[in-house]
Amino acid sequence: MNEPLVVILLATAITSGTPLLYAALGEILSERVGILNLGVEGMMLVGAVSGYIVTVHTHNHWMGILAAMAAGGLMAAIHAFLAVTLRANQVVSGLALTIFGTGLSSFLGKPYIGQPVPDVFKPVVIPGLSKIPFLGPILFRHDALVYLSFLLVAVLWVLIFHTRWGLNMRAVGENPAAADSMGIPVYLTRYIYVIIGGMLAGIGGAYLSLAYAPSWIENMTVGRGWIAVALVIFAVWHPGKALVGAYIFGGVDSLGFRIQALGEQASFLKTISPFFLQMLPYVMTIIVLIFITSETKRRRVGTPAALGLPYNREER
Amino acid sequence: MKAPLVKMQAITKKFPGVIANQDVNFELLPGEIHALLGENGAGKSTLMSILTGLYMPDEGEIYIRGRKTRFSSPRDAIDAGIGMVHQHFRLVQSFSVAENIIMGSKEEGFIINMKKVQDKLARFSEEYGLKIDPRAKIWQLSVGEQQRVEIIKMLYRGAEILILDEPTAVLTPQESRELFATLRRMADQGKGVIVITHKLQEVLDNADRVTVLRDGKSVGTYIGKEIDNKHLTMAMVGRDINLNDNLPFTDKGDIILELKNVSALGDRGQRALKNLSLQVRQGEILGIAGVAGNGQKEMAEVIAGLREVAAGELLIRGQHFNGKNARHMIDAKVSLIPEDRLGTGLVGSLNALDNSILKNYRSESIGRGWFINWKRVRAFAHELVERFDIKLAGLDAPVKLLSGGNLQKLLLAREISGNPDVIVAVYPVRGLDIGAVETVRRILLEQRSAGKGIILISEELEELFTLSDRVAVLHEGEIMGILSREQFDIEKVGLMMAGQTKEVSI
Amino acid sequence: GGGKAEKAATEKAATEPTKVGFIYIGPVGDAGWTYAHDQGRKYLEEKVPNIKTIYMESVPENADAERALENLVQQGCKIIFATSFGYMDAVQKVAAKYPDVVFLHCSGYKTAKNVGTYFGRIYQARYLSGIAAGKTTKTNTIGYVAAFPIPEVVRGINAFTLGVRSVNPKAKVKVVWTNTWYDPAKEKEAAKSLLEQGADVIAQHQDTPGPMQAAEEAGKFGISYNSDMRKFAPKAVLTGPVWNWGPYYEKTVKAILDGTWKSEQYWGPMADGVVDLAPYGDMVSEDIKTAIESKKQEILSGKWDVFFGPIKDNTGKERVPAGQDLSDKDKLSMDWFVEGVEGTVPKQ
Amino acid sequence: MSGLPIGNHRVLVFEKRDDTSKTAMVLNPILSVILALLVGAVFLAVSGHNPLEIYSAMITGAFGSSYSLSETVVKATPLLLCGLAVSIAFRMQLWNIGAEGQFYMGAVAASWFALFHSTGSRFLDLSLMLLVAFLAGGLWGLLPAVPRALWKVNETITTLMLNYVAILFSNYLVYGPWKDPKGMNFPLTAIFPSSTLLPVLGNTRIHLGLIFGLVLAIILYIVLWHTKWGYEIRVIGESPVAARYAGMNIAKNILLVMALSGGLAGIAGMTEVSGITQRLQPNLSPGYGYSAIIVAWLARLNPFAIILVSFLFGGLMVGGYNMQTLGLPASVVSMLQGAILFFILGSEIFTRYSLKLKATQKKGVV
Ligand SMILES: Nc1ncnc2c1ncn2[C@@H]1O[C@H](COP(=O)(O)OP(=O)(O)OP(=O)(O)O)[C@@H](O)[C@H]1O
Ligand SMILES: Nc1ncnc2c1ncn2[C@@H]1O[C@H](COP(=O)(O)OP(=O)(O)OP(=O)(O)O)[C@@H](O)[C@H]1O
Ligand SMILES: [Mg+2]
Ligand SMILES: [Mg+2]
Repeated sequence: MNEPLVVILLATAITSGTPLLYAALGEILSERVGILNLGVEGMMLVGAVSGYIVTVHTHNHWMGILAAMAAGGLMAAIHAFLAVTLRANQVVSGLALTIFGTGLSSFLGKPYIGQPVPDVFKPVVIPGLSKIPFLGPILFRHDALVYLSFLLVAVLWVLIFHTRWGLNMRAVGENPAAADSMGIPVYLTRYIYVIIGGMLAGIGGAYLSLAYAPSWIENMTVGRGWIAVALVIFAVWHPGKALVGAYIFGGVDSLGFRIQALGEQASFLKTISPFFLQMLPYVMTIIVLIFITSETKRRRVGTPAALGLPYNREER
Repeated sequence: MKAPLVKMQAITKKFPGVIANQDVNFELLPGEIHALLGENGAGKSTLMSILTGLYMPDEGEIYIRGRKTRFSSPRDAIDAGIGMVHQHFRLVQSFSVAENIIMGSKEEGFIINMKKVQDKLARFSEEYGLKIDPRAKIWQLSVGEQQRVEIIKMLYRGAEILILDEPTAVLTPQESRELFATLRRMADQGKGVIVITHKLQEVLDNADRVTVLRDGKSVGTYIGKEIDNKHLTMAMVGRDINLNDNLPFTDKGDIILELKNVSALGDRGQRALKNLSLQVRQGEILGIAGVAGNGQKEMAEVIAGLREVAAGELLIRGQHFNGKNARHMIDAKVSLIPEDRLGTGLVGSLNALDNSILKNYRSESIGRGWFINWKRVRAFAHELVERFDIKLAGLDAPVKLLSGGNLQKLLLAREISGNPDVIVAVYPVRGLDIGAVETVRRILLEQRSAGKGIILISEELEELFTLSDRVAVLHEGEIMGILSREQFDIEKVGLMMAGQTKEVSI
Repeated sequence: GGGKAEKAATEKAATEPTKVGFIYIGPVGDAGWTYAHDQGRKYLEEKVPNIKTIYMESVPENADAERALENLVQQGCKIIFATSFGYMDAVQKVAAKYPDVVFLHCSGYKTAKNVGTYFGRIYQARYLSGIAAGKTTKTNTIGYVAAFPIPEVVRGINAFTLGVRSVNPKAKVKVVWTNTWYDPAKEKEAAKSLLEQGADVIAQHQDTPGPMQAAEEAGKFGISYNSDMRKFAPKAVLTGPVWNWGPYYEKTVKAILDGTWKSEQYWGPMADGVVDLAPYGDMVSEDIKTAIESKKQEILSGKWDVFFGPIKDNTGKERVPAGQDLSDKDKLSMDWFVEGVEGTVPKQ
Repeated sequence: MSGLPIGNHRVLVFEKRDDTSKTAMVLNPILSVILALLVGAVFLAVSGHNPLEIYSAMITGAFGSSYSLSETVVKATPLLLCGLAVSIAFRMQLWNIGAEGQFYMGAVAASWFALFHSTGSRFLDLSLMLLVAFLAGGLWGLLPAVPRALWKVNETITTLMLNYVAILFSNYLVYGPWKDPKGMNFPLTAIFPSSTLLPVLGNTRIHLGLIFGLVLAIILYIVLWHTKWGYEIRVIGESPVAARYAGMNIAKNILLVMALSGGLAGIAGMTEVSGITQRLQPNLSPGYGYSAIIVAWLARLNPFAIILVSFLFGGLMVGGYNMQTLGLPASVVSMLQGAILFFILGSEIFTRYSLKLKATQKKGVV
C-alpha cells in the first residue's frame, strides 16, 4: 500500500459508496415515476441474502446477482401493488416493506449461517487504465460490480434525460394526469420502474454480501438503505449526483477510521471522540442539502411533483 | 349528408352521488365547429372525457367514422385521431414546451434529439399560426401561451377530431377571434371541432351547430345560424337571463385606495409592475382591462399584501400600507377574490364551515381568545349559504365537491360578509355559466351601491364596459390609460391592450 | 393459554422436563457473540437429559429486556441465562419477583440470592493470540479493530498487547474504534485503514468476520474472535480467542438441578474450558505453537496470569508493581492502555 | 389501465364511494388482520409450526393476562407520545421522521436534570424534567424546521439525519462523561435519584407517562379542532397558498409545529428514562420514532385513534416476543408484522372505494 492517502481514501470511498449508489439509483427510478419507496433497507437485505444463498448453491456470483435482482424486484412489486393499484399510503407501505424484508432475510438466511461465500467478487485491475497516475488506482482497481455501477450511472443518465422512455417516466412522476392523456400508461410505467428500482436495491444488498464483506450476517445492511433514500434527495433525482453523493458518504465514513489510524501524526484530531467523527457524514448531508436546495429552487428542478400521490384517472 | 365523425349514443356516466351524463346523444360532422353548451355541472367535460378514453361510460355506444368503438385508455383515443384540450390544462410544469408536446409519442425515435425536435416544432407551430418557443418551460408561460401548447399538442399528434374545453375563458377578445379563425381553418380541412364554452356570443358567431346539455341530459341540437341568445339561454337554464343591464348611478365617495408609482417584481424576478398609479373611490368599480399576464395578478397581490411593493406607495384611506402583509390588509378591510378559487380562495379538502371562516377566524365573533366556537361558525356559515343561495350537499362536506358557480358564490359570500371597504375581484366570472355570472355581477353591483371601492379585473371588455365606472388598461405592468364610461370603445381599448397606444386621461 | 399451561405443569411436574431460557442480544445468526451462546445452548440440550431450552433473540437492552425475561418465566423456565451486559437491571428486577427461578447474567456484576453472574477470562486467550501476532508481524505494527470503549474491550486490547510484547517488545498495537458490534462493512473498512497504516496483523473485538476478510484480501494476517473464522479468511486467520459456553452451561444447569448451586460471580478461566483458542491456521509455524502452548500451560496451571506486574500504562506510569496481580475488580473496570498500545481510551 | 381484467370484456374496478364507509373503516382493519393471519398460518404450517398455538401465544402475550396487558400499555406509551408528535407535524405536511432523535434528546435532557440537578422534591423534579425534555426535543425539531421555513430544505432527510446525530450524541455521553463512576466503567449512567422517577401503577411497569400521553391526546385534539391555532395548522397543511392568502404566517407555524412535535417526542424520551430504565443507556429506543409514523398514519392522524392504534401496535410487538418462546425465530415475527401491515394498508382502499365489476370498453374496433 504505497499509494498516497488521498488516493486510498478516494478508492475506498468508491467501494464503500457502491452499495449506496445502487440502492440510490433504484430509488431515483422509483421516485422519478412518483412512487416513494421507503422499503430500500428491506429490499437490500432480501437482495443480500438471496444473492448469498444462490451463490452458495451455484458457486457462481453472477447467478447470485441475478437472484438478488429477482428478489429485490419481487419485494418492490409488493410495494407497487399496494401503492399503485391499491393506492395505499406510500410511507407506511415502505416502512412495512422494511419490517417484512428484515424478517424475511433473516428467515431465509438462517440455514446458511456461518457458510463462507464460495465465489466472491474480486477486484479486477484493468490493465492499461489502472496505470494512469492518480486516477488509475482510484478508478480501475475495483470489482466488476463497481465498473457496472459506473456504466449504470451513464445508462440511467441517458435513459432519464435523453430518451423517449425517460421523458415518459418523468412525465408520470410530474403529472400523471397529463401523461395519461398523452397515452402514456401510467400504471405500467410505475410498476416497471418501481420494480427495476427494487432490483437495483437488491444488487446494492448483494454487493455487501458478495463483494464488500462476503458472508451472510443478519441485518448486515445496518441502515444503509435509509442513507440511500437520503441520497436521492441529496442528488436531486439525478444519477450523476447520486454517484458523487454516494462516494462522499462512503468516503467520509471511512475517513473517520483513517483519522483514528493515523496515530501520532494527527494527535489533535484524535482528541475528538469517535462518536463525533461518526456524526460527520450525517451533519454533512444536512449542510450540503441546504446548499443544494437553494440551487434547485433557483432552477425549479427538484421533487417530482406527483411524488407520493396515488393516481386515479376518474378522480379529481 | 356526410357521415358523422363521431356519434355518441345514449351515454350514461355516474359518479358517486351524481349522474353526470344520462342518455346523452351527440354527433360531430366533419368540417363543422360544434359547440357544446350547458350550465356548470351539466356534464360537458364528462361527456368529452368519455370520448377521449379518460372515463369509461357506464352505458352507451360510441361510433367513430361509423364504426363502433370502445376505448380503454386515452392512448386508444389518440390512435383514433381524437385530441382534447382539457379545461384544466394537462401540462407538466417543469417540462419545456417541446417535451410536453412529444411526450408519449414515438415519432422522435428512442434517443431524443431535442435540438431537432425544437426546430421541427418551431416550424410546425408557425405553419398553424400558433407561435410558441419550444424551449420555454411551461411555468414561464402565460395561461394563453399554455393553451397554445395544448392545441399544438393535439395537432401535432395528428388529431382529426379536436375537442376544446372552455378554450376562450382565458383569452382576450382578439386572441379568441384568432383561435376561432384557426379552428375554422381546421374545419375547412375536414376536421371536426368541438368547443365547450359559456360565452353565447362566441357560439352564435362561430358555431355551425350547438348541442345543449342540462343536468346531464341532452336538451337538443340546433343550427348555429338559426338560434339566438335568448333561445340558447332558455335551453340551458330554462329561463331568460339578460346580462346587459344598465349601470345605475351611485354617489362616489372619497378615495379609498390609491397606488402611487408602484413597482413590483414578478415570480420570475422580472419587473411585473412599472410605476403604476391609480385611484379608486367609494361606490366605484374600476375595471382593469388587459391580456392576462400583464401584471393583473401582481397588482391584485400587491393590494392584498401578498406581494412586496418594490417602489412607490400603497395608500388606503390615505394611509401608508407599504410593507404590510396579508393579515394587515385583511384587518384594513381589503378583500381579494383570487383568480384561483379552489386552492387559494378556498381549501378544497376542508368543509364549508372551515372555509367560511378563512378570513375572520381570528375575530372574537368566531370564538373567544384562542378558541373557536363551532356553534357560532355553523350559524355563520348557515347564514352565508342562505343569503347567497349556495347549493351544497352539507356544511360538513369538502367544498371541492361543489360546482364552479357555487364555489364562487361561497367565496364571494365569505368575502362580502367581512364587510370590506375595498374589493379586488380577479376574473370573478371565469368559467361560470350564465346563471352564475348573473349572480356574481349582481353581488358586485350591490357592493358598489353599498359604497365599496371595487377593482374588477377581467379579460372581457363587454363585461368591463357593462360594470365599470372607469376602465384602466394594463400592458406589461404599465397603465396605458384610464377611460371613463363615455370613452369606452372596444377598438381603442384593444389597441391599448396590445401596447400600441397610450392615452393619458383623467 | 397461560392458565392451562400452568395447570398442566403442576399435574405433570414429575415427568415434565425443566425449562431453561436464554435471552440473546443479537440474532442467533450473527456469527459472533450470540451465535457462540447459542452453540452453548445446543450443547447443553444435548448433554443434560430431561431439560428443554427456549430462547428469545434480538432482545434489545431496553424496556423490552424485562418483558422478555418475564415472558420466559411465564413459559415455565426455572433457569434463565441472560447473555448480555445490558440486561443487568432487568435481571435484578425480575429475579426479585421470582425467587424460585435461577438467573444467570453474563458479564455483569450484580448478584442476588437467585442471581449469579458468569463470564470467561477471554483475556487469557487474547494474551495467547497476541503471541501469535507478535511473532508474525514484520512491520511491528498490529492493528486492532475495537467495538466500544468499555472495560471488557480495553482489557482485551491490553491482554493482547501484553502477549504481543512478551515476544516482540518492539511491536505496537494501533486501535481503531468502530462504535458498533455489528457492521461487517464498517469493520472491514476499519481494518483496511489499519492495514494502510502499516499493520500486517489485524486483531478484532467485533462480531463479524469483516476485519479478517480485509486482512485476507491484503495478504496479511488476522486474529479472529468469538468463533473459528478460518472459513471466512483461510489464508489470514492465525488463531483467535473463542468462547465455549457449552461446558459451563452443562455444569451450571446440573448443579442447579442437583440443588448444589449457590449464587456466585463466576469468571471462568481457560482451565474451565469456557474460553479457548481457535484452531491454528495452516501457516502458523511450530515455533509459534510451542511458544503459545508453553504460556498456555502456565495459565492453565493458575500459577501465572496475564496481568501480573510489572505493567506500565502507555503514558509510562506503573500500574501493576512487579510480582503482583491486578485485582479482578480493577480488571473489570479497566480504562487505561498498557505500554505498546497506540492511542488513548476515548476521553471522558 | 385501472382495472383488473376478469374474463371477457369485464374488469374489476375500484369505484370511489360517496363518502368514506364507516362500516368499512371498522371492519377492514379487523378483516385484514384476519387475512394476514391466515396467510401467515399457511406459511407457519408449511414451515412446520402450529399456527393456532403460535397465534394464541401472540394474543395471550399481548392481551391475555393482566401482566401482558400492562406490558402492552408500557409499550404503547412511547408509541402514543411519539405518534402524537409526528401526527401534528404530518397534519401540516411536515414529514418529521425525526421523532427517534427527538426522543433521544428528550431522554438526554431529562437525564441531565436527574443526574446533576435533582432537587429532591418529586413534583419539582418531574415538572422540570418534563420541561427540559420538552425543550430539548423541541430544539431538535426546530433545527430542521429553520432551514425548512427559510429555504424549503426537505425536512424528511434532515430529520432523518439528525436521528443518527442524536443517538451518537447520547452514546457519547453514556460511554463518556456521564458514565456511572461506580458502574465498573460500563456504558450506563448512574441510576436516577428516586425523586426523579415517574410513579408507577401498582407493581406493573405502567408509569405516569401513560397519563401524559392520554392528556396530551386530549389537548392535541382540542388544539387541532377547537382553537384558532389548530385551524391554522389544518389550513396550512391542506393548502399553504390559501393560508398565505388568509394572512397566516407559514414560516412561524412551521417552527412552532416542529418544535411542538419534537417536544412531544422529547417527553416520550423523558418518560422512558424516568419511568422505565431509570437511567440513560445505549439502545434506549427500539425505533419508537419510526413505529410512531406507522401508528400515526393508521390512525389517520386523529389523536384519539392514535391512542387505540398505539395500544394495538404495542400489542403486536409485545405479542411478538411471546411467539418467540414457542421456538419461532424473531425473523418470522417481523415477517408476520410486516404482512399484517400490508393487509391493513391494502384493505384501506375499501373504505374509500368499492369494488365493482364493469363491462370494459375493449380496445379498438369491435
Ligand atoms: N421500459 C420502459 N420505460 C418507460 N416507458 C416504457 C417502457 N416500456 C414501455 N414504456 C411505455 O409504455 C408504452 C408502451 O410501450 P411500448 O413501447 O412497448 O409500446 P407497445 O406496447 O409496443 O405499443 P404498440 O402497441 O403501439 O406497439 C410506451 O408509451 C412506452 O413509453
Ligand atoms: N371525476 C369526478 N368525480 C366525481 N364527480 C365528478 C367527476 N367529474 C365530474 N363530476 C361531477 O359530474 C357532474 C358533471 O361535471 P362536468 O365537469 O362534466 O360538468 P361541466 O358541464 O363540464 O361543468 P363546467 O361548466 O363547470 O365545467 C358534476 O356534478 C361534477 O361534480
Ligand atoms: Mg367542464
Ligand atoms: Mg410494441
